[in-house]
Amino acid sequence: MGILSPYTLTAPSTAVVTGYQLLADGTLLPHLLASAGRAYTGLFLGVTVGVVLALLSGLTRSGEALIDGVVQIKRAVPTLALVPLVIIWLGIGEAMKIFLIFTAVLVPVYINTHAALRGIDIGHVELARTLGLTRSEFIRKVALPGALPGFFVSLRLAVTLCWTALVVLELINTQTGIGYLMNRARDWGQTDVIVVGIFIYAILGLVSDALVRLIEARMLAYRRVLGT
Amino acid sequence: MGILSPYTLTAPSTAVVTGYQLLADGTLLPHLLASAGRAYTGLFLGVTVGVVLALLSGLTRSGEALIDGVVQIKRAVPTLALVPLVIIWLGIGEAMKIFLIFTAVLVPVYINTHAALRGIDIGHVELARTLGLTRSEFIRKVALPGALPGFFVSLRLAVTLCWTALVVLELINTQTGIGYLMNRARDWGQTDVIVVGIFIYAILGLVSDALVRLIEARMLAYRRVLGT
Amino acid sequence: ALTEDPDTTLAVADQSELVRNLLDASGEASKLGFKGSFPNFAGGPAILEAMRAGALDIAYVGDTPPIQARAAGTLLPIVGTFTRKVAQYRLTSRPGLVIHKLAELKGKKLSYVEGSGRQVFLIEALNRAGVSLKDVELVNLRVADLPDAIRSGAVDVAVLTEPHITRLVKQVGASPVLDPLERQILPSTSYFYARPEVLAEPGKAAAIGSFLGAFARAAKWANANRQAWAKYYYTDFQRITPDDTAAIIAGESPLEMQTAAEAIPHHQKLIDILYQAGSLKERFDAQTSFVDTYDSIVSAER
Amino acid sequence: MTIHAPSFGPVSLRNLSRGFGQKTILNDITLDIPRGQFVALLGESGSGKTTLLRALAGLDDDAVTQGDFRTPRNTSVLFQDARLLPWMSVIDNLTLGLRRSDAKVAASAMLDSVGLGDKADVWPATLSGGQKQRAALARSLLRQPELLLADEPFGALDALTRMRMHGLLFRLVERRKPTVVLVTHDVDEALLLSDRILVLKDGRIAEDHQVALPHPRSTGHPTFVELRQTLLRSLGVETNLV
Amino acid sequence: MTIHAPSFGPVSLRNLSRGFGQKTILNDITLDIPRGQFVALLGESGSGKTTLLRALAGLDDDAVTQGDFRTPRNTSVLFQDARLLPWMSVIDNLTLGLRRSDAKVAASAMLDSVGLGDKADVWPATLSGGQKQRAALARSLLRQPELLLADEPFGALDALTRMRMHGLLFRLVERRKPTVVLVTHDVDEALLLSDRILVLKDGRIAEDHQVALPHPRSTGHPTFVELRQTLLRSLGVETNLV
Ligand SMILES: Nc1ncnc2c1ncn2[C@@H]1O[C@H](COP(=O)(O)OP(=O)(O)OP(=O)(O)O)[C@@H](O)[C@H]1O
Ligand SMILES: Nc1ncnc2c1ncn2[C@@H]1O[C@H](COP(=O)(O)OP(=O)(O)OP(=O)(O)O)[C@@H](O)[C@H]1O
Ligand SMILES: [Mg+2]
Ligand SMILES: [Mg+2]
Repeated sequence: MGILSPYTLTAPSTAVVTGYQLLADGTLLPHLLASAGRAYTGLFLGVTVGVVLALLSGLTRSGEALIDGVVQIKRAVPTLALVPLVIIWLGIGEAMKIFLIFTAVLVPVYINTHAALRGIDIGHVELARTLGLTRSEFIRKVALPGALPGFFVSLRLAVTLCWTALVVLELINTQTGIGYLMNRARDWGQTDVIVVGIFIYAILGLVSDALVRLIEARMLAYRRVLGT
Repeated sequence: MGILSPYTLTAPSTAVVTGYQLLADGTLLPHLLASAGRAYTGLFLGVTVGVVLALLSGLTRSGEALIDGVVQIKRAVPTLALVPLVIIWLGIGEAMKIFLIFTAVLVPVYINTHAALRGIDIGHVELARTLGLTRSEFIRKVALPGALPGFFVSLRLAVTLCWTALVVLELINTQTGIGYLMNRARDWGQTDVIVVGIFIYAILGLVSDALVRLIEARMLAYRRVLGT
Repeated sequence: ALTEDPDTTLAVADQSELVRNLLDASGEASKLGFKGSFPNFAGGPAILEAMRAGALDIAYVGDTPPIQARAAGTLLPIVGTFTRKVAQYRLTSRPGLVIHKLAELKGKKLSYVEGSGRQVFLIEALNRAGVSLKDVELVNLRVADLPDAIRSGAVDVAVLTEPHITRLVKQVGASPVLDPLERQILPSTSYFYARPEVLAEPGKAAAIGSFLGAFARAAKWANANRQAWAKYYYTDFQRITPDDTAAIIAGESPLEMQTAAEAIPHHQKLIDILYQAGSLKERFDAQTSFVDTYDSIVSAER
Repeated sequence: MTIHAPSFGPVSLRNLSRGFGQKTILNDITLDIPRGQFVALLGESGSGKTTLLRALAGLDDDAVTQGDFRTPRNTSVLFQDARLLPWMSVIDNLTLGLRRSDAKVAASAMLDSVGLGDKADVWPATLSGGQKQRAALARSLLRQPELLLADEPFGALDALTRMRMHGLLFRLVERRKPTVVLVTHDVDEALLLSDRILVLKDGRIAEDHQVALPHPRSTGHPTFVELRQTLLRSLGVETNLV
Repeated sequence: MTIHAPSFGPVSLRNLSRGFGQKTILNDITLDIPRGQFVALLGESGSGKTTLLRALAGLDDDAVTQGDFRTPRNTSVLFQDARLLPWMSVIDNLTLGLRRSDAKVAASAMLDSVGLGDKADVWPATLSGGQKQRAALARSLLRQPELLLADEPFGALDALTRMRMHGLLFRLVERRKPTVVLVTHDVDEALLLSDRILVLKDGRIAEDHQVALPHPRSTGHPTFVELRQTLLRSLGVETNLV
């Protein structure tokens, strides 16, 4: 960032001071919590529904016919064009924002998990069949564990997506949130606050990603792969 | 969409008429081509660089140390916050737009391909070692084919991402592009044009996805997996 | 004639949280005779979408959104108008370029934010200078990117507001257009428009009256207590430095409420400018965009 | 192809043909295996032993199949590769889908029997080749199937371990009398264990021998030696060399 | 652990120990294999045969290792699983990393030798168990290695095919004289092919026999029969039963 004039983007050192002030005077935390509430509710819903849809679509023909096209269309249409629709359905409150994050998160979770399910070794499926596993046993013991590596990749995408998707949404009817703070800072040219925001996103991104990879490493400890 | 008042979102039938008119009077095509040029240039760059970075980071320790953190931060920071930076570096012309699409596409390509590389069966790596493969042979014959399933998942994400990322960018210094058309329609409340845009995105999304899956099915024909 | 009900709810779309702060700072907020909510938005299009969805009752918007809504086939009647004589917009040139006469805009790269008040301001500036739209290079940009476009010299002239103008002048040597005529191009006008259904509901219609009264009083307070208002809103709430706050206040003329009759001519002018620029397919009659229901309240309270 | 509903009772094949693409692997096979019979299936590598076994297991739906067959409902398959799920401990692999209240206890006991008592809680990836095969054997035997389809279950075992596993299998067969189809490439193994030996050649059952020897069998018994010679010759091996 | 730079010449191990986690698998093994010797490695399932072979191949860097060893530079490894890359045709698997101008021709000829002439262009997943094993054998033999480390390369083959593969391996050994370490669970195989037989037990080389018999060998030769008895006994098998 050295090549930037300090006016375009504040020097990191100044931003640290600003960040500390915002923290100390209690401004930052409520915004952070507000955003976190939205982001993680959306994340939770998106991950849950994404996995369920991936299971329905990956393991049943009728599920695939019903679900896959809809998800493909959803992800092809920019959020901008969805906002008016969702406002009609859910109003301009929190529900609308969480819904849009939920659908944004759903996309990579669905695509990755679905592909991972489709990529399960046929040998394991044959085994499940000959062992007479029930549908539920098959899902819990074979399909989900087999799709876990793909699911974790999508989770890594999702944990940052839920935050970045929020920036645009926190333009609509909100007085809280990091996105709101960033947008307001842009309106008034407060580059130090923008840099604080970038720092927050970067830290959140690195920490969430590291966390997911930690859980991943534990849950996939059985694997004998290049990355271990 | 039956429950929507025509003010909010035009009925699909009206949109078809509008779409036909836009096509017939030659309005639509130049916008579509302008967007396609940007989207696919960004896609091409993002996919290429994403794969190269994934290889560097997935197969070398120093590469991982250098690259991985930067990509994590990039993807954690919303594009909105990057725009001012990129404007300063690249101006407000096409380069800026293509650069931002390129970085947007790079993220899923990198994450998925990197994870796929990391997930390559250690048995195949051992084989490569005992066969005395060169680095380049290892990459071409073992690493890349092994990571191909993960790469294709990311390609599916990328082919629609390059279009949706464009919407926000076609607000900046352009009078062409589907995103420009959508934004202007939004300013002027032309819901029929918005629905035409949604149709275009949906069709593009379904067609690109189908295309990628077709190529995928051919290139992964050797696999004996659930989805075949 | 209109009776107020304290249980009536009124959703007023706000921008930059100006309305809410003005009511709070002036003490009017606590005296509202209804349950008001002030959802904050960024820009007219999102407000129009929320209006059409029925999520809002009335909205605080800039000068072009009512025209855009009407062009889209949704007539949202204007219930209140307030204006500042001297525009908050300023034509500002990039570092290394000083423009002394509006006529010098000819052949320059000008920022163009389609469908916004800045577009109208620019067109009128060119009209005043006798320069045709064809003789300049228009660069579509988002409002948020304008300062950086000037800073990096990506455009020659942009329509900016404070505190960006003062800041760019100080930091990189940008310059406002020096032509005295530039300060007379257009006033800054904003509107409250309403969903027609709301006007037909007696309770809400009464609440709107009460709100407009409160807003007029709040505006009067702000005009009379410029420093207090500036500190409350810009310095304390928006966290703008005292220097920048001073810059904003320095160029700002007082907030004036207008009746429909007073507001119609200017509104017609806006329509005409947009029509001339080709942004409007048909030339509306400004008269039919207004309702005069609340003129008496405005006259009494301003 | 018609697959009759699985039934309790014997295995029967009627004019079963199966191939991949253009190539026919199994060619019009008709075969009856009475309930409780222990059948060994011999044949050259690539002759179609696994293909036949998988057909009986109801797998490979995508293969080109004609004719029909009937198998008992409760069938257990021992694949040629051990096919343990890598994300489960060895004991969890054994109890997977096992409908017994004492699943865990029984699995532990079975692991002891196959000499893997100390490997219950490790990942399958850390087992040796022969240990994987034994774990798969343990999983199959635990099911107490009516029909056991086993595809070279002892291929990776040394002589001693193999004898122990023979003994284990044999004791269970004695006790529960399942029908067994055992694919093997070892003529001695077939002779030691089975009631009947089939040789698969050119897609058909080329030979069908009853092994009327009492148990425990000795490799020195004249009938044993004679049958061994016959089988090796029919498998193309010059017997005087081996 | 120190691994001396690979050298041309013999294989030598000095006090090599290796284990996983707490458990020691190889315990202080010292061993010299002269250049060109054909060594068979016997041992119970799980005794550490694969572990030893993989150590010599320079694999399992993460295992707890002590001592050092020296192997020739040009080593070829035949894994216990066939380990063909699923995304390449069989012939491409054979030529992978092969530095010979006539790679394709040589690979074709080798495929013919292992009886897979018609399988050159199919995916490995469509091969039978024994066919996979033969493809892996072909890949290893093509390399013309100085040291061949083979982990039960004939385990999935029927008697006839196995004899053919023995013959193929033996001809190549005669011609090129590589050093060979062959892990097997088949005592007869070891006796038929090798110059020297090692028995691995409790992490040590428990027995070390020279096999001074001329080729081709006959199973009836008295020395053969005697050594067979000795080996089976040391592997724990009651010889009169088999
Ligand atoms: N999915 C498949 N597609 C095409 N050919 C196949 C497929 N599966 C098996 N084959 C072929 O069918 C033939 C019989 O295979 P099968 O696995 O039944 O042999 P096998 O008798 O079990 O041999 P082995 O003893 O080597 O295991 C082989 O030539 C094999 O290549
Ligand atoms: N990665 C590992 N982690 C832990 N234990 C291991 C690992 N690999 C092998 N072992 C253990 O080391 C022991 C020796 O294994 P090894 O594969 O060398 O046996 P082997 O002699 O080749 O047996 P087999 O004849 O069955 O192939 C076994 O008990 C096995 O469980
Ligand atoms: Mg087989
Ligand atoms: Mg082994």
